Amino acid sequence: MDKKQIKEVIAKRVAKEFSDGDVVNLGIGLPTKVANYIADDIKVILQSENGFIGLGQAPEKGKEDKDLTNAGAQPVTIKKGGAFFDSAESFAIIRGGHVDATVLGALQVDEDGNLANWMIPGKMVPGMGGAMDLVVGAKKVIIAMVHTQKGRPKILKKCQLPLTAKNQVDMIITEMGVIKVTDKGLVLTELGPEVTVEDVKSSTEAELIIADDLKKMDV
Amino acid sequence: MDKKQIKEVIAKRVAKEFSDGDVVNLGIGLPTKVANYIADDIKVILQSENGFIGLGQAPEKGKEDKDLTNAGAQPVTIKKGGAFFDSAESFAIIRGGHVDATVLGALQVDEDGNLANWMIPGKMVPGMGGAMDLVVGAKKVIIAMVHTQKGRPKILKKCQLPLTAKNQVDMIITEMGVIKVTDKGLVLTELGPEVTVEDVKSSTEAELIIADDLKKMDV
Amino acid sequence: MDKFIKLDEAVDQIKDGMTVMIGGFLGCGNPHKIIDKLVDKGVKDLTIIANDTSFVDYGLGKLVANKQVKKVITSHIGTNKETGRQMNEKETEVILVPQGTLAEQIRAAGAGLGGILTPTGVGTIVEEGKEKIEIEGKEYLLELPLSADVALIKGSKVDNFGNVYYEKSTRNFNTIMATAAETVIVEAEEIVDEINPNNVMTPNIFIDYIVGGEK
Amino acid sequence: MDKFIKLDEAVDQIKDGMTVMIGGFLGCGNPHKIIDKLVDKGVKDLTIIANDTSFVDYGLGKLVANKQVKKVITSHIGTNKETGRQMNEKETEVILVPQGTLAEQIRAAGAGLGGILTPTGVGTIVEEGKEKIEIEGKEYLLELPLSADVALIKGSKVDNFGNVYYEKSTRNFNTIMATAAETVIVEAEEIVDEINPNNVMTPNIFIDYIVGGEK
Repeated sequence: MDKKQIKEVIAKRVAKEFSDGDVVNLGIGLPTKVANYIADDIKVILQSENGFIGLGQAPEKGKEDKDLTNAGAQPVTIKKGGAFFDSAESFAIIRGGHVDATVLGALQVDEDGNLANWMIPGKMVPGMGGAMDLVVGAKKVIIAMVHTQKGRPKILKKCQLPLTAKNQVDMIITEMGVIKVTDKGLVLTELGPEVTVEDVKSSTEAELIIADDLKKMDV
Repeated sequence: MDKKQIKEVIAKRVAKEFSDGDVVNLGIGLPTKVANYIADDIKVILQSENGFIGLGQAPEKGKEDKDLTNAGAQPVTIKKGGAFFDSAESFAIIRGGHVDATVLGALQVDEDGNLANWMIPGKMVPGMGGAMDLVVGAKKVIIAMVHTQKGRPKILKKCQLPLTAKNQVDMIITEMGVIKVTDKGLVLTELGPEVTVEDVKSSTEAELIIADDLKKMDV
Repeated sequence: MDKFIKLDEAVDQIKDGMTVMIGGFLGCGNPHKIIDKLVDKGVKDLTIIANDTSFVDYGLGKLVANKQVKKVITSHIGTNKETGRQMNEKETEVILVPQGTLAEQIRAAGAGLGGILTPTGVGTIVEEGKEKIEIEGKEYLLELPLSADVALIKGSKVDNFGNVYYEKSTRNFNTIMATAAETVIVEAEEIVDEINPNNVMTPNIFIDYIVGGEK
Repeated sequence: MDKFIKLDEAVDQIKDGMTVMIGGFLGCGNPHKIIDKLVDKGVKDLTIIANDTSFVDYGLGKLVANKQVKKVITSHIGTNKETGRQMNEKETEVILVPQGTLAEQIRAAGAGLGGILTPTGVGTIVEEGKEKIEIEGKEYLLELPLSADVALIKGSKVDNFGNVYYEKSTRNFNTIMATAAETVIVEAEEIVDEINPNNVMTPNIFIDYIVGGEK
């Protein structure tokens, strides 16, 4: 798979985690692509942390509205039934547990469900934006990312970079598989296309428990 | 003066404390009457703690709106330029210091500016409603009350009833005079109609400092 | 996801012993139909969280009068003599909370806050049993979040998605209560096709069930 | 009380060294005209409180690019490389705050709260120097109120009384900032006679000055 295919595979699999009526916040980048794969027979409400629910697709060219952007400053639309609010309410929704799932990328994630995705000291310090609140507040935290960074594992025994949040990640979805964060450790529950369990293990620094009923990733 | 006249005198004097543009919350009972005496050349915005600014007069008979009441459940109107909000915002306005003055009655008030106006243990326990927030949050707390209760002083050395708030009262306006709460104690700055300084002193348990420039109450 | 249910079904959500928030201010903005049906059904031992207990014969105060309430957390009971009587005779437990504190406690629960610091109540009996924290020389009480099993709210207009709009002074506690309960039921005065997204006061994600709207 | 002032007069309220809140989210809902005038005037040593520093050439980020900012309290600087450069070279102090915490800190200042307890940031560098309080076995950070000398906000519609209405996603931090500063100036996109009192998003009592509205 090339990089583009990898991202599509991940996005496709993430989309299967949602149920009808779920309120979901998608991070910028790869997570945003998940919206394209949500099944037609369920209704998922996308929350945009800059202040609305009912986040829709990009507008047609020429129909952009300067007053309607997503959290990445891109022009977007709002779906019928959506609602706008201010930042205090937006984060009351997020922190208060009213978001069923959030999908975010990661620099590093570890065996304890710790997540580092907001800074590389001395190098990249964009700020945490809404990520820290999302990871603490959402009922389910899904990390959607390419399994390794230039061949180096990102799923570690212990995160080395400054954390975004402690013990909050519920599952990790990469092109190599689906990994659940449990009390016993990381459990590989689904195996990605074109890889073996050994491939996943060798690309993962953390200890991996292989689920008894390991399945093929459904993408 | 009869009881009705006494209340009118107090209300009239309280109204003089406001400046153009002031946001004011008037308690139930005597304080409500203050609205009738606000000078025509200033604009005072009345806040209603159940959720709006721009509190207007009672509607004409037959024009009552079940959806528009004041904090005493009486039908009221809203003035042009008013705005509705919820209870969290209403008390953000009150607690946050955005109300310039509040006018409330008292059971007891003392030399330290302590106020008791919400309960008589075992006898009358209606609840504090919004009073505790108003007294703590408003920039200026004006107590408007008849000077004594059945001949017994209500302005005491120390409140005996459970407090509404500590050290928050700024001034006391009764039919006998205007009393300011200062670091040095209670200062009588204006003398009510038909009374002498000795009359006020004998109706007041607290120590009264008589202002050098004691004036006649302007009502 | 169809959120529309019948009044009966709405009331069936409320079981004996539950904690129930009820929006409104002295009856204004109370979900009157749901309250009346609750009185009919006689659900009991309720803990009610509400601004006030309205009146003996108007609004949620009927639940008190009908002895369905075990405990009330509220800022004011002065307009309902029955609440006072039950409190004095220890039939009903009454916890009195300053109105602004009550609003913030409910909001805190909905917003995922562990608590808030308020100057309200410092130096009064309200501070009893509470942690006092000094910030820059000023004392504050640490007030904890307040949540419920069910919130019963009243919307002037509710759209097909469950977005809610409140007319005039009916908004009061309805908005914040909608954020702080496991199950939220809105009694709609009117059902509309859609509310302008700018003007939605309670976003549909907070609403589980809608009753009413018979035109 | 006429609240209408000219753009020049508005900018005159802002002096060197002041703390200024600016509403908006990556430029959306920024008071662009006031910002541009501030850049022209060159007021300096500002402490800016804002969700982000937008872009080098769009929104409040221009103030950073023009080196008028001494300190920024914000949740995100990633879209403005100049902020990052100034931070790395210690020209500008940057305090990074989680977005929801920033919103609550501003709201707390406006609402007279001494602080709020949030779970956000526990176990991260955000907790450094902050008090941790455990409530029912869960840890929270005590976050303190954040206020400013001046708040510059942007309203889509402002009425003659100073009531403000925001279109779509421009609302963001504008509402809460309007409550948390000594002086609040709204840049109006459009002046209207009156906004329906139900739909007012920032009540006029928070607004000191209105600029703009040229149709």
